[in-house]
Parts: sequence; structure tokens; C-alpha cells
Amino acid sequence: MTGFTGFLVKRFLQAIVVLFLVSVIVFVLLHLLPGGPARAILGPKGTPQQIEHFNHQQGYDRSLPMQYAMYLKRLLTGDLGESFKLNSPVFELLKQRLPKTLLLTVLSTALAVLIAVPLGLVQAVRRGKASDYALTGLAFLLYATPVFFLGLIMIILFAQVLPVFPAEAPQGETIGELLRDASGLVLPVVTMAFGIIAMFSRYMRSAVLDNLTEEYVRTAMAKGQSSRRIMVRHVLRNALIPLATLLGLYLPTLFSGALVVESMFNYPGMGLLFWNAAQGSDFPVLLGVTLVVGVATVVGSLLTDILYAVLDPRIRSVA
Amino acid sequence: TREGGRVDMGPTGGTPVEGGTATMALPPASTPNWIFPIGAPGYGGSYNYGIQSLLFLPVYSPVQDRSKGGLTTHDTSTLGLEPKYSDGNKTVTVPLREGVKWSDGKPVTARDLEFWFHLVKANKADWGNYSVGTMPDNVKRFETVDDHTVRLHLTRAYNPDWFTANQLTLLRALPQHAWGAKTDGGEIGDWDRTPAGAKAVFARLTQHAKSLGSYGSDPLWKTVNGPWKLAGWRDSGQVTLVPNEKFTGPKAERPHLDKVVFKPFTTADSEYNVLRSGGVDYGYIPPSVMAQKEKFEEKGYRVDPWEGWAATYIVYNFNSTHAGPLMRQLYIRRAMQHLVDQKAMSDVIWQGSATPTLGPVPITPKSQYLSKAMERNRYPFDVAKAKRLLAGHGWRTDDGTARCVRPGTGDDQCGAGIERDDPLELTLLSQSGSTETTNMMQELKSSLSKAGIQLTVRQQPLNSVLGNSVPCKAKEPGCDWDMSFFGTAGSWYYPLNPSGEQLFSTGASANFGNYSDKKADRIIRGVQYSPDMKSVHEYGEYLADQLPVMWMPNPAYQVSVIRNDLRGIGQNPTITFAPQYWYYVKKKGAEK
Amino acid sequence: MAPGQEEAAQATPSLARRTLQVFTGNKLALTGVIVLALLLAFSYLGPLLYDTEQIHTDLSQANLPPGSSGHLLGTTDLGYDMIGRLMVAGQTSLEIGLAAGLLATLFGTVYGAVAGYFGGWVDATMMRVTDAALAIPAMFLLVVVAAIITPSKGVLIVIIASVAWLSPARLVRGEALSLRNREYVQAMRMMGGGGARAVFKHIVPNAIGTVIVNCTFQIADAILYVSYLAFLGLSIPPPSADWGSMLSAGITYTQNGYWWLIFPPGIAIVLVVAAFNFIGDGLRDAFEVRLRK
Amino acid sequence: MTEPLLTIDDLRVDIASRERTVHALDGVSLQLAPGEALGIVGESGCGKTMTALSVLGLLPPGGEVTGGRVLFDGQDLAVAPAPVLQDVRGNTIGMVFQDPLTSLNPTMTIGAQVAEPLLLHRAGITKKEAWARAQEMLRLVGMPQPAERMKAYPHQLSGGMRQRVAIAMALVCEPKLLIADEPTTALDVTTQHQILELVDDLRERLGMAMILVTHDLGVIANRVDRVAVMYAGKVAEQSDVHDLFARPRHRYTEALFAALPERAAGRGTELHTIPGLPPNLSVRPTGCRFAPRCTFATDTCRTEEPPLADDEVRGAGHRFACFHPVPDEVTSEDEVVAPAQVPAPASPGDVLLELDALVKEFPLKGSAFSRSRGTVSAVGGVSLEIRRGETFGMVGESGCGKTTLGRVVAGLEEPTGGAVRFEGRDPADLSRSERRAHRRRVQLMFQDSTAAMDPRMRVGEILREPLVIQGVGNRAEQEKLVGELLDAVGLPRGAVHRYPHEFSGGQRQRLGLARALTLSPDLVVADEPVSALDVSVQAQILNLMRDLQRERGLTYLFISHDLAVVRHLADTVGVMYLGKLVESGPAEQVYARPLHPYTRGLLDTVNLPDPEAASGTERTPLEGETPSAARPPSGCRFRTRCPVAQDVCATAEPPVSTPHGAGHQVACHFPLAAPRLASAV
Ligand SMILES: Nc1ncnc2c1ncn2[C@@H]1O[C@H](COP(=O)(O)OP(=O)(O)OP(=O)(O)O)[C@@H](O)[C@H]1O
Ligand SMILES: Nc1ncnc2c1ncn2[C@@H]1O[C@H](COP(=O)(O)OP(=O)(O)OP(=O)(O)O)[C@@H](O)[C@H]1O
Ligand SMILES: [Mg+2]
Ligand SMILES: [Mg+2]
Repeated sequence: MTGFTGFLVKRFLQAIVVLFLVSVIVFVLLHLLPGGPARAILGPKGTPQQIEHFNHQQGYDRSLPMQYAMYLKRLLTGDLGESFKLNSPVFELLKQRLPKTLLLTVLSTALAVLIAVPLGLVQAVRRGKASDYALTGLAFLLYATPVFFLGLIMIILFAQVLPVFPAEAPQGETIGELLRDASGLVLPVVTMAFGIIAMFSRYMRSAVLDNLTEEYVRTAMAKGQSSRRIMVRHVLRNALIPLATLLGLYLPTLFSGALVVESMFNYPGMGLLFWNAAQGSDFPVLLGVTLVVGVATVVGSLLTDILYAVLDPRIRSVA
Repeated sequence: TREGGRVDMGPTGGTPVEGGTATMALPPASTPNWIFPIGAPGYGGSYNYGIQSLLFLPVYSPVQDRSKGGLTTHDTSTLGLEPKYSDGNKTVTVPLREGVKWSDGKPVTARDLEFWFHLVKANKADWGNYSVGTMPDNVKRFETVDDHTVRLHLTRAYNPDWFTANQLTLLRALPQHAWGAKTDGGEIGDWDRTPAGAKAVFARLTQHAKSLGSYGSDPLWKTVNGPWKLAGWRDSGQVTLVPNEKFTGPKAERPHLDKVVFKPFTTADSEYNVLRSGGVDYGYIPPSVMAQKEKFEEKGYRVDPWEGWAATYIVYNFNSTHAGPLMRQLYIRRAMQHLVDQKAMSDVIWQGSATPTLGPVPITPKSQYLSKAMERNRYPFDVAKAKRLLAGHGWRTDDGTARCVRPGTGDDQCGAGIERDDPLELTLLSQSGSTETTNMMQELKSSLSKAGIQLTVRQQPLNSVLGNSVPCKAKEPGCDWDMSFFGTAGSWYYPLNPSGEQLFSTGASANFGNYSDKKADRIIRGVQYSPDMKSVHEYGEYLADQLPVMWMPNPAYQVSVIRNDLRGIGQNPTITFAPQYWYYVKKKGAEK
Repeated sequence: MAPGQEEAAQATPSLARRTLQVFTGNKLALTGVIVLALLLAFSYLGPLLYDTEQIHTDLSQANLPPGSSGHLLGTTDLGYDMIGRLMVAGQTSLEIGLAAGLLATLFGTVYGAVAGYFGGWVDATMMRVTDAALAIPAMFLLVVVAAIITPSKGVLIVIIASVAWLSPARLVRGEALSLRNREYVQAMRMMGGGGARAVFKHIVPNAIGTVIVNCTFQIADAILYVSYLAFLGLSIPPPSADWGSMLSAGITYTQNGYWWLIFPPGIAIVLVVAAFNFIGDGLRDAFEVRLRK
Repeated sequence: MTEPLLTIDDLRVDIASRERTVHALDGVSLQLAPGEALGIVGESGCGKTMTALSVLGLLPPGGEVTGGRVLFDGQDLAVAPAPVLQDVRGNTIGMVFQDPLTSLNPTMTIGAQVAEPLLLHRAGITKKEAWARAQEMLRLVGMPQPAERMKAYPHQLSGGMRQRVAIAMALVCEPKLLIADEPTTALDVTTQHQILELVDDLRERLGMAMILVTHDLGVIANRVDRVAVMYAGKVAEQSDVHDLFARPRHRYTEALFAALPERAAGRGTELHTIPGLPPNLSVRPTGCRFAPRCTFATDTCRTEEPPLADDEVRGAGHRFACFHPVPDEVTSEDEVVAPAQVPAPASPGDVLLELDALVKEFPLKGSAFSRSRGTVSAVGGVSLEIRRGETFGMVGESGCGKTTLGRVVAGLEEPTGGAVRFEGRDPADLSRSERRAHRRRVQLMFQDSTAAMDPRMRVGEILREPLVIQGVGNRAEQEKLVGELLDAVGLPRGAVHRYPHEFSGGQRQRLGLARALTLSPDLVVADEPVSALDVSVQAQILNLMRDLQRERGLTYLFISHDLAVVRHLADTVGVMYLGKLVESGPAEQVYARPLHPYTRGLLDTVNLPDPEAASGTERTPLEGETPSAARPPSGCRFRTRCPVAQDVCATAEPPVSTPHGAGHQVACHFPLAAPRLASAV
């Protein structure tokens, strides 16, 4: 297993570098662009003295590298800073919000996968037929629909015209509370899932198509298996492997979707936190959320690699 | 909450009942986040003050004068009684209502006020309401006359109205007997009487105030004297209040409801959706939905724009490198003001939820600060008049853009600093993110162009607009902006007295456009210092005429939507809440 | 030499013809082309045939429902004719989408080709940067930027390109990694050719299929991004408009039932994005067939 | 003749794709008796695979049987519904495909894959029984430690082992017919030999019939009872194997045999070639399909299609479709137009290239999970000399380091150790500009010219590229040179405007040669230049290479695994095994009196395209598999497979000796003494 440990060490170092770069990118982006947080926090009534005082307190009057060094130093002690707007430690905020966003993404991803896999399979099997065109067309139309437009249509349809689901997500403090009010989760989860289905089914379709041209399929046919059995026993498994890796890769995209969906449905997750922080130039929160998402992405891609190895014996045995 | 959101009740009639819960929606970006009545800079939001004053009785506060209408500074809901000015208005005596007790049974005394004064004086920089020269700088000496009287010796004579309305309203009585320790668990004492001690006490309190998550459980905030006490304060900013059973105020000030919930929302849209489903009892709708007013009325709600005590305007930069000379011409400002169709903007773009701004003093609600002359629109929408004004001063419009053809300083000439062929081209920084504002600016651009004034609108996020439109000197790098707008939610909310010393006096901190007019400075000083009530009228009329800024429609603080059976709601234009007056009614004869 | 050999190898149809065949064979791709052509004609030729006031507002004519005198699709909240507005907005959306998609592709291609060809630590460094940029969700960047920046056409193009270049960069880098080991690149090196020749004469031209297909998708995504930016409050100020800002302005009036402010721009976005995707998908087919040869 | 097991009758198959419809089979008729082995041979694209696939109804997408019957066991499989076909597949007919890696499911264990047909076809069999049977089958196909291998995945096995698994899979239900489509083409001669032996053995044991599809005449000659020669979607000739080789009747068959290097009159002769290429199958040609390439074609041939007729002597046992068959009396060799004797090459000159203990190692690259551990010893200390004007042939099994050696010589890889001296100078010592100039003097010709030419460049540009890089001449001069080169390799000058993919494999190989010659090199390293080609085209290229060598005084380092080709072309031969040069010397000597047991084994493993030769001589083919180059055996690297190995071989590296005189070196502790009996190779 030395190979595996070595791999982990290498990936871990890479992850550190990537996270470091993430923090640099966001930090520089935030601090270089015009309009610091002082005005946002203090408003038009903030006096020049107060602005100066604020900037001094937050260290915004120092040079950028100095500020970054200070930030990094605090970060290493686990201090993500304090939200200006919410008057809470960023760490606390993240601790509350992250599970909620994960709940949303996990539910909608699961839903999306459940729909996309059979959908992609059908498209691939019926390739070139009318039903493939119809489903492919539908998938692209879904893909082409901005999430906020989709959410809007959902709200109009299912909360206004046919008021079956609430238009607002549950506002519970804990996951348990959220789940108790599950009907409120329906629209956000479905809206978000819809955005992903298109992508996944498209991917599934081409993965299945790729596998269908593989020679082992011909071998399987030569053994006398029915096409259905070949699909299930041979093709599906091989096509699901890249899909699994896709999940890891699409984590940032999922978070992007979560951001829009959360702010549409007032879902108290990280996306909403980020959204509000951006409106109010709440730098510590912006940095904190981005870093957490960065960590999630990096960990996600690491897990993906491991998952890939678990699923694909070609990689597993080398380890 | 309640079934389906439909309320079977008209806006009047019914029998009042005790009890019930009311949920009030707070606007986007108004997350209650500060409980300590000394607001740190950035935590001075009106929603914070609104909630604080339910827990800690204000000494003076802009309260609605329920008999006369309009606003006053004290009534049964305030701690302070009529203040008395003496010594040529250089001393003010503040008597406190007697018999008021903290929830732990201790009386509210002058010492509590002194405690506040010491904390504020020693920690000016960390107090959001501080600006140089005013409270507490203008108090030479704080004197405790007796247990229920304090006396402030001022550095100079002040206009009593102005001082009470804009300075005494900052006073707070804080439970010194409960808060006066330097450290957690430390001895409570008179530490605040030394600056160092006051710093330490303040630091500790601030420290507690910085942990929003523990507000609900922190014993510090349990000592209150208001009609309400805290039942919960979520991280999301949702605040739940229940009646303070130890409240010692008069009967009229005691809550009828069992509970009020202040619920912040992140977007107006999400609030709207919840409102439609009946999830809030007292909410608001985006201005755009005003057109759908009837829908809500059918559902049993009343729609009531909450007018703010504010002025809304576009700042002219008189020092603008490019357009300063243009801005400095009154006739140009007049022409431009004639081109602002405030009426159409209010009616169409704001769907009737905004009212034209005619000068620095708000027209609605009526107040003692308003004179008859101020209610007249001096600059109604009139393209022809605007064109005449320009033509009369030597501007010609050939290719769509007005150009100066008669430079010079004469009466019929363009004015100082304007060269021949200079075009009337201006840029406007406007805040982004609001359809109404975007549309207003577009409408403005369109109508200005009718008189040959070319406006380039650059939209920026609010913070950038504020950050970019700072006072500056001509030709300096930061002074290349001509006009600036940040008034989607009103440009400036006044304290009770709408004096403009922070806005329009030379060099003032919020005088972003570098407006400087000797007469205006003098008049503003008069509002602050002279005892004459007339001075505020003079100020209002002069600046309405002089156009230090371009007046724009003043949007309502919010377009409130209130359940028909929730009554007793007075929408204070200075944006305070008084849920203790709220009560539910039920239909006559209908049983619970 | 036998005369038969000359024509013996079956001449493959030219790429253009093959692409044409694909499009006539692939109904979705064909649909995409037709839809795109219609939208282009609508946006660019439309104003010539259907002249409307798109500069000056007319508040007295605001929010008229479809069918009102002279306004087939009604008017906007500032009194612009809706159809004319859609045309003007279409130009902006398409131009930003195309420019941003192309810019992203161009930059990404060069970035990826350089990283892939040089490999080693150059590649490692360059790829860590893209990894990091990828680890920040695009929407997060856009939200932050939207809260900070003053929009203009150029700014939007740059912003969108700055989040969109990553995918072509990674793709081309992958191609370059494999292409640089191709025997023809080695053959060229053996003759004494250098890096620049390898990148520009062999790697980039051979990755062009991938690049073009990706570019189509990038354009589609860029148009989507434009709408997201508008949703976030970052759109070019009037009198110019794009479909995204029309849509997000229209959303303000959802509750008023002003559907004509919402669905036309919304559907236009969906159509144009889907059309580009259809075309990209068709092109991918075309190129894949070619590569399989 | 007994009742046939399989009868293919006038089978027609069309494959429709986006651009065109290919008439892949156009009236194929075949018969196969129970227990009989039928070989199908023919040039690439003639329809061998399609014939095999249509038996089981496994045609590729777009493929469709448009006519004819496939009678198997009384059932017409061509029109059978899916359930019937599924019942036959893997049950009564087993199939083995060419590429053993891709034809196995990468994510399923070997055991599961071998047991699968049983679970499908043997009603009531339990999983356990099926696995036991599968394990039994694996043992039968010679899989070492079958019980452990059951849990392995395909990628964990070597190519040969994978092919054994594929065979086990096809045979586990004990079918009546085994169809093997090029089952050994992807394998080394030695592995190939082992697999074919295995199939022979199993066929005998199970008494099944077999269809063996291959383009290798050597394989055919040795492994089947009857042969069908296909040409352009039709059967040209069908006969008993001995009869076919002894007296081919179809002019195509005859020409095919003649093109074999083994059949060449001698080293110094031109190979017989078949001009042109097989016809394009998307148009149905009129007349005899071979007519355009046939020297005996008459107008009848061009207008009328010859029927499949019985041989005068053998009757229905030997049928062919030719209007002008090879006369029965004369042997084929006399009939062939006598190839021109080429003038003997100028006697070799001074030493051009010298390798001195050349070592090349590669770091072992793992997957994402493993970091590099150790190295692969691709070339493990090779010393040799190549003289100006000679052809040095390098042979050896796959992975022995031939290519690597060639690439080091061509300067594409830096040696890890030792030296390459060109005219006595090591290019590594040259200055930058000298090195650049040096590159002109050694050029590489690739095995796969398709991969070696930028698909997006026109031929003109490809050929000019070396000149542009080296800055030779102006554009006009470059174009003139390119034109001359095209003349020299026998391509029309118009070729400059076309893209590489618009040429056939043979033409592309000519282009590859032309490009290698643009800079007028002294030495051309040719790495398997004809391995991917059909015999007929191979002959053209070999002739061309030899002509050019003579005209231009070229020196070749000719790398190939095909002993016959090397023998035909090379003056000197080197034999490599696992990175070592085990033997080298003048070609005749090495072939006739090999000194190294490995050389001997290689020579004995070769399938001669002559059914008579197979039985005659006593042979000692190579056993086992080549060990991994990452962990080469100590001492003599060949010792693990050597029949004469002793203890010393494990400890000491064998010294180089020259028992047959200075030119013939061997690195072996126990060189062979007895000469090998004369044979065609
Ligand atoms: N999938 C396919 N689509 C279209 N044409 C095909 C396909 N597969 C084979 N063909 C064509 O069918 C004809 C016969 O092909 P087949 O594979 O049977 O040849 P083969 O004799 O097996 O050749 P090889 O020795 O190269 O394997 C060829 O002309 C080939 O181009
Ligand atoms: N670039 C490389 N990296 C790592 N190992 C390599 C590399 N190239 C070749 N090898 C290894 O070196 C050994 C010799 O390879 P080489 O290609 O020279 O053999 P070959 O004799 O040409 O084989 P073949 O007949 O299959 O072409 C093999 O084990 C191969 O896996
Ligand atoms: Mg084949
Ligand atoms: Mg090789």
C-alpha cells in the first residue's frame, strides 16, 4: 500500500497548494477591486473618522501582502474571522450552514442521478431514434434554462397556480427541523436537481455509447446474452464509473446551483450566506465560505479518485 | 402559520382580543444583529434600534404624537419627561419618569443615564452615532441633580428643538447595577467613572454583544425595562419577543400580544412568497406589486406604504473635474430639476409607492418643520421651461447635445468656467440591483436628453457608489464623477429634526458633492443653534430653491401589507416599532 | 506504379461537406442552426423591418399588455415596445456571448497548449492555478464581482471569459499532453524542430476540433452567464439591454401577471443556449467521426 | 462428404454508414464439416471478419444480411430471431476475437466472465458449479494457478493469458464450432505458437469444428484442414490446405503466395508484387474483382463474373472462381515471371554506426495511485557496429527493446548509459548547431505512418517540413526536391495536395520513406516498416527500400519481428532478447547455424507458409513468456526459458564469443554446436 500512501501524500500536498491558491485568488479579488467593506458596513452615515477607524481595526489600511499574511496566520490557528454583518464568528456560521447546504445538494444530486441514469441509458440505447432526439432535446432545453428561471417557473406552477408546495424552504435551525418540514424542501430540491439532470443524463448517454462500442460488449453478445442483460451486467457498471467521478468534478457547479436556489427559496444554507455577504461586502464570510467550498471541492476530487479506484479494478490493483 | 393566508375581516370593525402572535417581516439586508443599546459603527441599523427600544426604554425618541399627529420626542413610552432649557439654552435639565423599574426590581435612576454617558464619552470611536462636535463632545459637564434628574451643561447655546430631537434622543438609561463590571464575573462598581474603567466596562459589554448566538441565553440582556423581553434571537437574525411581565410602565404601554416575531428575509421575492402563503402577518411587497394592491385587499390584507422620514436625491459633485462649472450654475440645476418627472416616476416606476421630494424637509408626514411654501413644487416637470433656461444662458442644441455658444459670466451667458462649445454631458453613478432605480435613471436620461443634456449612467453596487462619491477637490483623481445616486431605499433618513448640517454645510461628512454656500451654512447653523423655529423653515425653503442636489422621488420605507385583523399599527416614519400597541380583533359575534 | 493506386484510396469528403452532412443528418443540430439563424435575423435584421423607439422612455406607455395599439407583445416597464426591445437585447446577448465564448476559448487554448506541451513543473504550476480557480464555484466569483464592479459590455465579456476559460484550458491541455507524444510530433523533433513549431504547427491545429466544439458550448454557457449576471444585478445599464436583464427585470413583475415581460426573454435565452448546444453536439459528432477514421 | 455442420450459401452483407453503403460480403459460399478446421485468408478488408461475424449475427451497427443463408445444425441463422441466436451464441458456437484486452470486460473478474456462458446456457446450473467448471476450463487452456486467476481482472494478465481466457470463455460450453477471428495477430510469434497449439489440442479433445480467420499464410498452412481464400467480399478459392499450397488455381492465390518473402528465390531477388489495391466495396464491380490487378486478365474477366468452379482434378474439394486459372501441370514457381536478379550490393564499407554498451532505462510509471518505483531496462547494454551501405536487421520478441534501440540511434531518446558513435563521434559531444546538422544524417521510418504524419497537413507540407526546419533551400527548391522524392518512391507528384488519410497503407508507407529521405540521410532506422501491411503491399515496400538503398547508398537499421522479412532484406542480423543483443552475424549464417538457443527457438517457432514443411522437421519451439523488463532475470536474461540453462547462467552474464568466426557473435554460456537443418527461413 505504499503506492497508495504516496498517492495520498502527493494529493494532499497538491490540495494544500490548491487551497492556498484559492485563498490568494479570492483574497486578492476582494481586496483589489474598488469599494472596500467600510462603506458597506457603515453606510452613508459613516463619518470619515469611523471609516478610518474601521479600516484600521480590520487592518485594511495595511499593504495587501501584510493583510494576507495576517489572514493566513489567523487561518492557521483556525480563526476564520468574524462576520461584520451577522455579528458572529464565521466558523460558527459555517458550522450551522454547511450541513444544510450539503443536505440540499445531496438530496438533489441523488434525485438527479436517479433520473439521469435511466434517462441517459434510454437515450443511448435508442440513439438516433425519435425518442433519443426528444430526450436529448429536452435535456439540452433543461440545461439551457437558467436555474433562476426554472425556480421561478416552479414557484409559479407549484406554489401559486397549484399551491401544493410552499414557496419558501423550511427555516429550521437543524437538519432535523428542516426534514420535519419536508414539503418545503420539495421545490428547492427539485429545482436544483433539474439543473443537474440534463448534465448527468448527457454524460451518461455518451458513457453508455462509448461502452457500447467496446469490444467486450461484442464478446458478451457472443456468449449469448440478451441486450438487456448486457446493458445491466456489463455496460451500466462500466458507464457508472465515469459518472461517479463526474460527481466529484461537478461539486463547484453544484455549489453554484445551490447559491441561486438557496437565495430564491430563502433556504438558510451556505449559498444564501454567501449571497448576503456579497451584498454587504462581508469579506470574512466571503473568504470563509469560499475556502470551505474549496476544501469540499478538493476533498471531493480526492474522494472521487478513491471511489474510482474502488469501482475500477484496473486502478485498484495498481495501488 | 394561519390557514391559507386568507383573512376573513375588513380593515375596520371587530372586537379587540388579547393575545396572539404577530410575525413581522424585516426587509432584505435588515438582519437584527446588535442588542447592546450603544450601537457600534455599522450596527446602528434602524431595525436594531427598533428592537432595542422595546427592551430598553429610550429616554427620548421620535414618537408619534397620537393626539396631534406628527412626531414628538416624548410621551408615555419614553423615560424622559419634557426637558427644560435654561441659561440661554446652554443647559438642559432632563427629568426622568419615576417609579420605573428594571426587570430585576431595581429602580431606573439618573445613575443609569450617567453610566451611559461615561461609556459613550470614553468610547466615542466605537459608537456608531458619534460625529465630531456633537454628543458627547458638546456636553461640558454631566450633572446628576437627583435620582431622577440629570443636567447637561453644554458647550454653547443650542436650538432646544434641534437639541432635543437630534441629541437627547441619543441618551439611554442602561442598568448600571447589572452591567457595571469590568470583567465577566467581576465586581460591579463605579468603574465607569474613570475613562479607563469605562473603557473596560464597555469592552466587556461589546464583547457580549459580539456573540449573537448567545443573546437569548446571556443573563446580561435579561435586565430590561421595556414592555418586551427577549425570548430568542437566532443567528439568522430572527428575533422573538414576549411581554415583560415585570414592566412598570402605564397600562397603555403594556403589550396585548403574547409574542412578536421579527423575521428577516434575504430577498423581497422570498418574503413575498411567504406573505402570499400567510406566513407573515405584517409584511411588505415590492413596489412593483403595488399595482396588485387589490389582490391583497381581497385576501384580507391592507396595503399601506410606510413613508420614511427621509429625503431622496442625486448628489451633484460641485468639484467635478469635468462638470464642476456646470453644476455650479443654478440655472442648469434648475433646468435639470424641471426635467425630472417625479410624478410619473412615482406613479409608474414606483407604482405609487414613492412621493416626490420637493426640498430637504420631508413633505409627508406633516410636521412642524414644514412651511406652506415648502409644500409647493418649485420645479415641476417642464421640458419647455428647461429648454428656455438653457437657451437663455447661451446654450444651443444642434446635434442633440447642448453646447455653450455664449461663454461668459453675464446674465445671459453660460457662466464661469464654461468655455465655448462645451457640451452639456454628465455622468451619473447609480446604484445597481434595483429595477426601480435602473428605470428611474433611464427615464431621467431620456428626459434630460430632450433638452440636450447627455447623461451617461454607470451602474455600480451601492457600496461602490458610496465609496466612489466621496467629498473631493477639483482635478484630484477621485473627483471625476459628476452625479451620484444611492437612494433606492431613500438617500438620507433624518433624525427627528430634518436639519441638514451633515448633508449641506460646507465640508460636512455626508456632503459628498462638496456643496458649499455661505448663506446655506449660516442658515443651517441657525437651525442648530438659534432658538427660533423659523430658522428651520428658512433652511427648508432656501435649499429647496437652491437645489444643492437633484431631488428625486422618495420611496416608501416599505409598502406594508398587514392582516386586516391586526390593528394598532402606527408606521413611525423614523422606523421604530411599537408592537405593544398591536392587537388582534375578531369579528363581532364570532366566537374564538 | 500501378495506375489503380491513384484513386484507390477512397477520397474522404471535405470537412465542410462532412459537417454539412452531419447537420442534415442530425435533426437536433439542424434545428439548432435554424433556431440560431432565426434569432440572429430577428435581432439584427428585425430592427430594419420593425422600427421602434428604443432610446427614449415613455412612462405613459409602460406595461401595456400584448396587443395594445401598435405593440404586438406589449411594452416594458419603461414603455419600450417589447418586440423592439427583444431585438436590441438579442444583439447584446449574442455579442457578449460570442465575444466571451471566443475570448475564453482563445485564452484557454493557448494556456492549455502551453501547459500540456511543456509539461513538467510548468504544467504542474499552471494546472494548480486552474484547479484553484475551478475550486471556486463560478457563481461565487460572479456574485462577488457583481457586488463590486461597474458593468459595461467589455467588462461583462472579460468577467465571463475569466470564469469560462478553465474548461477549454483543461481540455486542450489534455489534448496537448497526448498530442505531444504523437509520432508526428516526435518525427518533427527528430528533424530538429522546436517547441514553438510543435505547439503552433502540430498541437493547436490538431486540437482544433476539440476547441471548436468546446467553443460552441462556451458560447452557450457565456450567454447563460450573461443572464445569471443580470439576475445578480450586474447588467449593462439602459438604454442597452440584454435578454438576461430583461428577464430579471421582468421577474420583478411576476406577481403583477406581466407575463410578457418574463417569458419572451426567458424563452429567447433558453432557445439560443439550447441552439448552440445542439450545434456543438452535432459538431462533436462530425469531428469524432473524422477522428475515428 | 458428411452432412456439413455449417453451410454458408450466397451470403450477402451490407454495412450502411452515414456516407455510403459497403457491400462487405457479396455472395460468400462456404461449407464446414463437423470437426473440420477451415481457414479464411485474404488481404485486409476482404470480408473475413464479416463472414465470421454474420454466422453469429453479430454484425456491426448498420450491418445487415441482405441475402443468402447461414445454415447451422439445420437452422438458418441469417434470419433467426434474437432468442434463437442467443441460444446458439456461446453455447453451440463459441467465438474468440482478435484483441484479448478489449474483448474482456475490464471490471469483471476472469472467473465471472468464464462462468457466464454456463450460467446463461446450462439451465439449472448453480453458480458454484459454474465457477468450478470455469476453473476447470481455465486449467484446460493452460492457465497457471487457475483458482487464483479466477479472481483476477483482465488487466492483471499478460496478452497471451488473456487470449487463453477468451478461449476458455468460448469453449466452456463445449461448442460444436469455434470461430476464431485473428486470435493470434496481436501476439508474439512464440505466444502465437502456444495459443495455436492449445487450440489444436482442444479441438482434438472436444472434437469441434473451427473457423480460423487470419491473414497469415503461415498460420493457415499449419493449422487448418481446408482453406477459403477471400477477395473483395467473395470466396476466390476454396480447397484442402495441402492442395492449395501445392497447386493454387486462382491467379490471386498464386500472386499472394509469390509475394511472400519466404518464397523469394533468394536474398538478392526482387519480391513478386501484386500491383494496385483491392477494389472499393461500396460500388459493385463488374467482372472478376481481381481483374484490375491481374496480369492474365482478359476482356471477359473485366465484364463477366467468374463462377466458383470445381477443380478438374479434385472436384468439389477444390473450387475456384477464375477464367484463367493457373494451369494444373506447372508448379507455381515456374509460372511466376522470373523476378529480376538484382546486382549484388557494393561490399560493405567502413563502420558508420557504433553502439558501445548502450543502456536505456525508463522510470516505471504507475497509475495515479502509485509513484514511480524502479526502472524498466529496455536496452541493457548493447554493442554493435553497422557498416556503411549494409542493412542491419534487428529481430526479437515484443518488448525486447528493438524500438527503443532504434529511437536512441535516431536521437529521439537520450541513452542512459554507453555511447552511440556516428562515424566515430558521439552526437552527445557535439555542439548545438552540429547536433542539429547531425539530425539530418539519421532518419527514422515509423511502423505506423498514419500516426507519424500530421493528419492536418498536406503531403507537400509534410515532406517539406524537414527542409523547412533545417533551412534547406528556398521554397521552389524544396518543392522540386519533394517532387523528385515522390518520383523516387513511386507516387504521383499530385500527391502533394492530398492529406495522409487519403492514401492507402502502402502508399503512406512510401510517404514515410520519402520523408525519411528528404534530408538525404546516411542511416535510416526503419522500425517495423512493413508489419502493418498485407503481403502484397509488403513486397512492394521491401522492393522499394532495396532499390533506394542501392541508388542512394543508404544504410538501414531494419527492425522487425518477422524473421522472413529480415532474412530477405538484411545483410547482417542481430537478435535481441529482453534488452540484450544475444546474437549477431551475417544473415545466412545466423539463420542456418544459430548459436544462441533463443535464436534457435525463434526460428523453430515460425509458422512456415508451407503445410509440408510443418510436419517434416524436428522443432523445438520456445516455451513460456518473456519476463518483465522491470525485473529482468539475473545472469543470462534468457535462462528462464532456455532448454540448456545451467546454474552458471543465473549468476554470470554470458560472455560474447565467436565460435563461427569473427563476424558471428553470440552471448551465451553454452552456444549451440549443431547447425539447423536447412529450411525456408
Ligand atoms: N463497422 C463498419 N462500418 C462500415 N464498414 C465496415 C465496418 N466494418 C467493416 N467494414 C467494411 O467491410 C469490409 C469487410 O471488412 P472485414 O472487417 O470483414 O475485413 P477483414 O477481411 O476482416 O479485414 P482485416 O484483415 O483488416 O480485419 C471492409 O471493406 C470494411 O471496410
Ligand atoms: N517510454 C517508455 N516508458 C517506459 N517504458 C518503456 C517506454 N518505451 C518502452 N518501454 C519499455 O521498454 C521495453 C522495450 O520496449 P520496446 O518498445 O523497445 O520493445 P520492442 O522490441 O520494440 O517491442 P514491440 O515489438 O512490441 O514493438 C518494454 O518493456 C517497454 O514496456
Ligand atoms: Mg478482420
Ligand atoms: Mg517496437
